[in-house]
Amino acid sequence: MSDLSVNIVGPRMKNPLMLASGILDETGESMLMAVKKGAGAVVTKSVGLEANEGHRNPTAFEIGDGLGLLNAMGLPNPGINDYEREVKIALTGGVPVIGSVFGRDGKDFSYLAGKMEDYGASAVELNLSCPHAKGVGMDIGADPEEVGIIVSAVSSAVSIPVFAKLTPNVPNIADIALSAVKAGAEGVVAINTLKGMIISPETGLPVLGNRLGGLSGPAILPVGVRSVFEIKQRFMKEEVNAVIIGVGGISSAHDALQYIMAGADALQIGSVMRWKGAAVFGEIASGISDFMDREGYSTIKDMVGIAQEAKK
Amino acid sequence: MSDLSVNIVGPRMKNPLMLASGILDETGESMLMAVKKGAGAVVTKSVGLEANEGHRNPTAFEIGDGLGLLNAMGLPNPGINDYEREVKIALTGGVPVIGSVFGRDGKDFSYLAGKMEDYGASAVELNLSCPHAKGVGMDIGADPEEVGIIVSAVSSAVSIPVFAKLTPNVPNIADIALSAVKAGAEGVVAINTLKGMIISPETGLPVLGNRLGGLSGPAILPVGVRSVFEIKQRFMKEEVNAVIIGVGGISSAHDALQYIMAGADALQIGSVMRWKGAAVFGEIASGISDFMDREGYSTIKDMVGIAQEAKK
Amino acid sequence: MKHSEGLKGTDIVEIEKVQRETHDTVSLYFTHHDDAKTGQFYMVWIPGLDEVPMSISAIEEDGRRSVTVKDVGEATHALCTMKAGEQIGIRGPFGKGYTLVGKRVLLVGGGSGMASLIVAAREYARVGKDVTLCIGARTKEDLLFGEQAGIKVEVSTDDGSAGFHGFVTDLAERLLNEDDYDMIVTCGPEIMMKKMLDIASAREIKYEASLERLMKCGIGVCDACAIGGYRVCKGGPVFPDTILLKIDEFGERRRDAAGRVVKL
Amino acid sequence: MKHSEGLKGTDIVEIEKVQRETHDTVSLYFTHHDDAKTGQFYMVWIPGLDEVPMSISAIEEDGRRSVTVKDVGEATHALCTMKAGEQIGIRGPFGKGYTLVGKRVLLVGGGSGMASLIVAAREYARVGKDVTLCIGARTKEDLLFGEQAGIKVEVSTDDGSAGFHGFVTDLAERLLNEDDYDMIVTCGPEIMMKKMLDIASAREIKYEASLERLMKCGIGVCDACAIGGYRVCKGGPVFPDTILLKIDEFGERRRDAAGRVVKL
Ligand SMILES: Cc1cc2nc3c(=O)[nH]c(=O)nc-3n(C[C@H](O)[C@H](O)[C@H](O)COP(=O)(O)OP(=O)(O)OC[C@H]3O[C@@H](n4cnc5c(N)ncnc54)[C@H](O)[C@@H]3O)c2cc1C
Ligand SMILES: Cc1cc2nc3c(=O)[nH]c(=O)nc-3n(C[C@H](O)[C@H](O)[C@H](O)COP(=O)(O)OP(=O)(O)OC[C@H]3O[C@@H](n4cnc5c(N)ncnc54)[C@H](O)[C@@H]3O)c2cc1C
Ligand SMILES: Cc1cc2nc3c(=O)[nH]c(=O)nc-3n(C[C@H](O)[C@H](O)[C@H](O)COP(=O)(O)O)c2cc1C
Ligand SMILES: Cc1cc2nc3c(=O)[nH]c(=O)nc-3n(C[C@H](O)[C@H](O)[C@H](O)COP(=O)(O)O)c2cc1C
Ligand code: FES
Ligand code: FES
Repeated sequence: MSDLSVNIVGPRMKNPLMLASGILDETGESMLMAVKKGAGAVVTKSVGLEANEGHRNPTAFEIGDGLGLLNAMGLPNPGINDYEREVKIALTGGVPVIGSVFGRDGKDFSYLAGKMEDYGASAVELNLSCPHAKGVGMDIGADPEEVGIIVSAVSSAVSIPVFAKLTPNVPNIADIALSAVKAGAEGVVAINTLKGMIISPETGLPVLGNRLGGLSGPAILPVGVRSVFEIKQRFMKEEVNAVIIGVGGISSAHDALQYIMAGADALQIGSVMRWKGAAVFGEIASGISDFMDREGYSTIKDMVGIAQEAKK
Repeated sequence: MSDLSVNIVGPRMKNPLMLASGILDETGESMLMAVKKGAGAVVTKSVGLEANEGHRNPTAFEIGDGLGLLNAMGLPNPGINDYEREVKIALTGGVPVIGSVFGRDGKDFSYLAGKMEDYGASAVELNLSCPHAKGVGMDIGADPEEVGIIVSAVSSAVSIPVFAKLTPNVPNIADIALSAVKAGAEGVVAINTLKGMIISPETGLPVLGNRLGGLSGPAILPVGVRSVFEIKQRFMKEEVNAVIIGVGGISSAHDALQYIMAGADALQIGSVMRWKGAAVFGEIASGISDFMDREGYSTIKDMVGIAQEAKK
Repeated sequence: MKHSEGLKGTDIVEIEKVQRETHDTVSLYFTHHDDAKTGQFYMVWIPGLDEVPMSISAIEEDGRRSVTVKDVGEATHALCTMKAGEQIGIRGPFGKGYTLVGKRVLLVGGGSGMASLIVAAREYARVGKDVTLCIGARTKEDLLFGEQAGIKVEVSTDDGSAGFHGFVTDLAERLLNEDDYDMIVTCGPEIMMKKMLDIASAREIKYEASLERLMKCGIGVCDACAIGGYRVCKGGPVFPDTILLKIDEFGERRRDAAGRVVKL
Repeated sequence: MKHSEGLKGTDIVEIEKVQRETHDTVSLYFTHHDDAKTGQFYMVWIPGLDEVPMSISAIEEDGRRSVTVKDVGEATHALCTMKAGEQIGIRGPFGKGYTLVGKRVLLVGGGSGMASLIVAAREYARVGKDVTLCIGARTKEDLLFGEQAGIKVEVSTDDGSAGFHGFVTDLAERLLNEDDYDMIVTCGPEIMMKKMLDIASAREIKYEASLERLMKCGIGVCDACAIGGYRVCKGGPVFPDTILLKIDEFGERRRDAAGRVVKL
C-alpha cells in the first residue's frame, strides 16, 4: 500500500496536497472546508500590513472552456491584525497552516511573518510573485538579489520555516530559487500566475478592472512543470537540499505526478476548484495512490525528481 | 466598407495577417499555400548558417483538447544557402516575404539578414526568442542590452526593415522592445513561445526529445495580448514610433482584435492551423472585416492601441 | 477545438429594452444563449466601471433574459440609466438556483430580492403549484412586481401605503396561520430571511433562501462571498434551511471588500 | 472542464501482444480508445528514444489496435524487440485515411506499406467489394500479410522465390489486362506508387496512394512532411491521383530532416 504522507512542515502531512494561496482561503471557515475535503495543509490568502479592498471588479474570470482563469484581485485582505481570527479557525482543522504574506521590503515581511508565527502558523510563504500589484509581489521578486535580501531578513526574524513563492515571468527562475535558499529559505513555491490581459473588442477595453492580471489554471501547467524541473536541476547541480512545492494548473493526479517527477516534494492546488470544488483534494490524492499501487512506488519521495534522470 | 490593408513591409499588405515563423513555412510551396488561403504576408522558418536537423522526436504535440501545443523542434532548417530556393518560390505568391533568421551574435545575424535581403525578402525578423535552443534564441534575447547590440549590427548591414522577435519569458518585455527599436529596428514581434515541459508519469520521462520546449496556441493568448499592451504603452510613453506585430494564441477574429486594440499593427498566425488549417487566414480576415463594418471602424489603424486609452 | 473560437472574458450583449419597474428600479432586457435556471445570477459588467452580481429576472426559451436593478450605488445607478443599444458584459449563469420543490408554496420577498424571487414564483405557477407571493416594500412606490398573472399576491408596506401595514414577516405569519404551506422560499434583506428561517423551522416547513454577499469572481475561487465555509456564488445563492441553521453568520455578520468581519 | 482531466503529451499504452509477421517485421497489439479510420496513422513514442509514424494495421470496435513495424533503423528496431507488458506512447489517430470508393478494387502494396494497405483490403472485403491484393516483396521471406481470409492475393518477388518473378507493378499490369477494375489503391515504395499512378491515369482508373515522408509533429504544423504545399500528416497520408498528378516531387524528391531537398 502506498504511503502519501510527506514531511514538509510541522506535523507530517497526510498527503502532499496544499490549498494554494488566494483560492478559497481568505476566511478561516473556507480553509477548514478544504481540510475537510482532504487537503494535507492549507496556505492562507496573502496578508499585508493593512486591510486592503483590492482592485475593482471585474477581478477574476474564466477564459476558454476550462482553459484557465485570469485574475487581478489586487491582494484584498483584512490586514494582519484582523487575520489572527482566520488562522486560529483554520488551525482547528488539525493540519499545518502556512501563512502567506506580502510586503514591500524585508522589514514588512519580517513583521508579518512574525505575526503569522505568533498566530500558530507552521511556516510562512513569502509572496514575491503576484504579477498585478504595484511595489510588491513580482515587482520585487524578479531579481535574485532582492529576493535574497528579503528572505534573509525574514529567516532571521522567525523560527518557523520560510518558503519563497516565485514568479514564472522571468528567464531564470532557478537563479531566484537558489538565491532564496542560500539566504535561508527552507524551500521555494513555484509558480505564481503568468502576467496576462484579455481585451473586449466590442468595448475596446481590457476586461479586468486592473487591466493587467495573472493567468492560472490548466493553461500554465507546462510552465509550472518546467519551472520546477529547472529549479530541481539547479538544486541537484549545486547540491542544495531544499524543499520544492509545485503549483500551477494542477487538475488531476496525472498533473500532480508530473510536478512530483519534475522535482516537487509537495503541491498546491488552486484554480481547478472553479470546476471541481474542494472535492478535488480527495480525487487527486486517491488518483496518486492508485498510480503508486499500479506502478509499484511506495512513498512520494520515491518519485520526487525522477524525470531528472532521463537519459539525454 | 472596411479596409483591412496595412502598410508594414514592402508592398501594402491586403490584410494584417502573416504566417508566423516555424509553422508550415519551412518549404516555399507551403508558404505559397498560406498565401493562397489569404495570408497578407509570410514569415519564413527561422534559418541559420548551416543545415540543422533539429532535436529528436517527439518534437511537437498538442496538449489538452485544443489548449495549446508544446514544441521543441530545435530550429531545423536547410541552412541559409539552400534556403534561397524556398524564398524564391514563396515570392511568386506576390505578398511580402519576411525572412526569419537565428544566430549567435551580431555577425551571424547580419550575414543571414544580408542573404535574405539578396533573396528578395521584404524584411527580416530576428529570432531572439526561441526558448529551446542553446546559445541562440532567448538565451541571447532576454537581455535588453544584448538585443540592442545585435539589432544595431543588423540594421547597419541591411537596408530592408528589421524586426526583433521577443520572448515573453522575462519580467520586462517592454524594456527589450524599446532597446531593439532604439538600436534601429523598424519594430518588434511579440511573442515567441513560453518555456514549458510535459512529463509522462507512467514512464517518468519528459515527453519532448529535448525535454524542454515552447508552449503556443490558445493557452498563451492572454500573455501575448498583455505583452503587446505593455510594449505599446511604453512606446507611447517614450514617444517612439515603431511597428508592433502581435503573435501568440490567435485563433479567431475576436483574438486578433484583442491584439490590435492592445497595440498591434499586424498579426501573425501559427498554432491554430493545427485545428483550422491555413483556411483560418480567410476566416479571421473576414471576421475582422465584419466586426469593423458592425462597429463602424474603417481602417485597421483606427483600432490600433485603443485599449490604451481606457480610463483607469 | 473549442478554444479556437477565441478567448473571451465576458460576453458582450446589447440592451434591447429598458423597462422601468418602480421609481428606483428598472429591468434590462437582452439576449444571451445559455441554460440559465431559476434563481441563478449573472455577473454584469458595466464596461470601464464595475461588475456586479444580478439575479436573472426573466428566462425565455429563445435566449431572452432580463436583470432587474435597484439603484443603490455607482454601478447600479449606471445600469439604471442605460439605454437600449448600449452594451454590457455578461458572465454566467452562475450558482445553484431554487430547488422548486413543494406543492403549496409561500414566497416571501423584499426589495431587490424580488428580482430573484419573481422567477421562482412564475416557475412554481407555470408547473401548476399553489403559489402565494408575499411582497414587502417600504412604501407603495417601492413595490416591485406587485401584479403577476396567475399568482396570489399579498403586499405589506412599512408605512401602510399599500396592503398590510408592517413587516412582511408578520404578514407571512398571518398567512401561515390561515393556510397550510409545505414550502417557504425567500429573498430579500437578510434579517427578514433569518426571521423567516426561525418561523419555518418552528413550524417544520421546508425552507430555502437566496442570499446576497459581496461578490468578486462569481465562480467560487476568491472567497469574497464566503459564509461559514460556503461560497454564496457557488454553493448558493440559494441555500436550504439545513445549511443555514448551522451557519451562525447568517443574519448576523458579513465580510467587507477587504474580507473583514462586519455586522450586517 | 475537459482540461481538468489533466494535460498529457501522449497516451501511454501497454503492449498486450507481440506477433511476428516476417523475419524483420512484427505487429504490436494494444488498446487505445479512439475513432481510428482505415489508413490513418499514429505517432508511436518509444520512451526516451524516438517517436515514429506507424500506420494502424488493425482497428477493432473494442479499442484493440495494432501497428506493424519493419526493423529498418534504431526506432523500429527498438519496437521490433519490445515485449508484452512494455509501454509505448500513442498520439493520434492522425491524417486522412482511404476513401474506400470503388467496386472492383486492385490494391498494390510493397514492403512495410502493407501495414497500411492491409486494413484497406480488409475493409473493402468486409463491405462486399471485389478485392484483389497484389503484394510485392524481395523474397518469399519478406512477404507480409500473404494470406488473408476472403481476399484474392497475388504475389510477386524480386527473386522469384514466390509468385510472379519481377516487379509488382508488372504483375499489377497483367491483372489490369485480364480484368476490369475501377479503383487502384497503393502503398509502398514511392517509385512503385508513382509507376502505378502512371498506369492508372493511362487507363483512366481512379487511384489513391498512401505516402510516407519524414514526420515530426504529425499534426500539420512543422512542415517536416511537406510535399508540394501539402502535408502528408494532414492532407494525407492518402492522396488521390488528382493531387499527386500535380506534384512534381512525387516519386522524385523528398526533404531530409533539415528540410533540404534530396532525391528519393
Ligand atoms: C447573488 C446576488 C444577486 C443579486 N441580485 C440583484 C438584483 O437582481 N437586483 C439588484 O438590484 N441587486 C442585486 N444584487 C445586489 C447588487 O449586486 C448590489 O446592489 C450592487 O452590487 C451594488 O453595487 P453599487 O456599485 O451600485 O453599490 P455600492 O456603491 O457598491 O453600494 C451601495 C450600497 O449597497 C450596499 N451593497 C453593495 N453590495 C451589496 C451586496 N452584495 N449586498 C448587500 N448590500 C450591498 C453597500 O453597502 C451600500 O450601502 C444581488 C447581489 C447578489 C450577491
Ligand atoms: C504515414 C507513415 C506511416 C508509416 N507506417 C509504417 C508502418 O506501418 N510500418 C513501418 O514499419 N513503417 C512505417 N512507416 C515508416 C517508419 O516511420 C520509418 O521506417 C521509421 O520512422 C524509421 O525510423 P528508424 O529510427 O527505425 O530508422 P532510421 O534510422 O530513421 O532510418 C532507417 C532507414 O529508413 C529510412 N527512412 C527513415 N524514415 C523514413 C521514412 N519516413 N520514409 C522512408 N524512409 C525512411 C532512412 O532513410 C534509413 O534508410 C511509416 C511512415 C509514415 C510517414
Ligand atoms: C483568484 C486568485 C487569487 C490568488 N491570490 C494569490 C495570493 O493572494 N497570493 C499568492 O501567493 N498567490 C495567489 N494566487 C496564485 C495561486 O496561489 C497559484 O500560484 C496560481 O493560481 C497557480 O496555481 P493554479 O493554476 O492551481 O491556480 C491567486 C490565484 C488566483 C486564481
Ligand atoms: C512548431 C513550431 C515551430 C516554431 N518555430 C519557430 C521558429 O523557427 N522561429 C520563430 O521565431 N518562432 C517559431 N515558433 C513560434 C511561433 O512563430 C509563434 O511565435 C508562437 O507559436 C506563438 O504563436 P501561435 O500561438 O499562433 O503559434 C514556432 C512555433 C511552433 C508551434
Ligand atoms: S465571489 Fe469569489 S468565491 Fe464567490
Ligand atoms: S509532420 Fe509536421 S507538418 Fe507533418
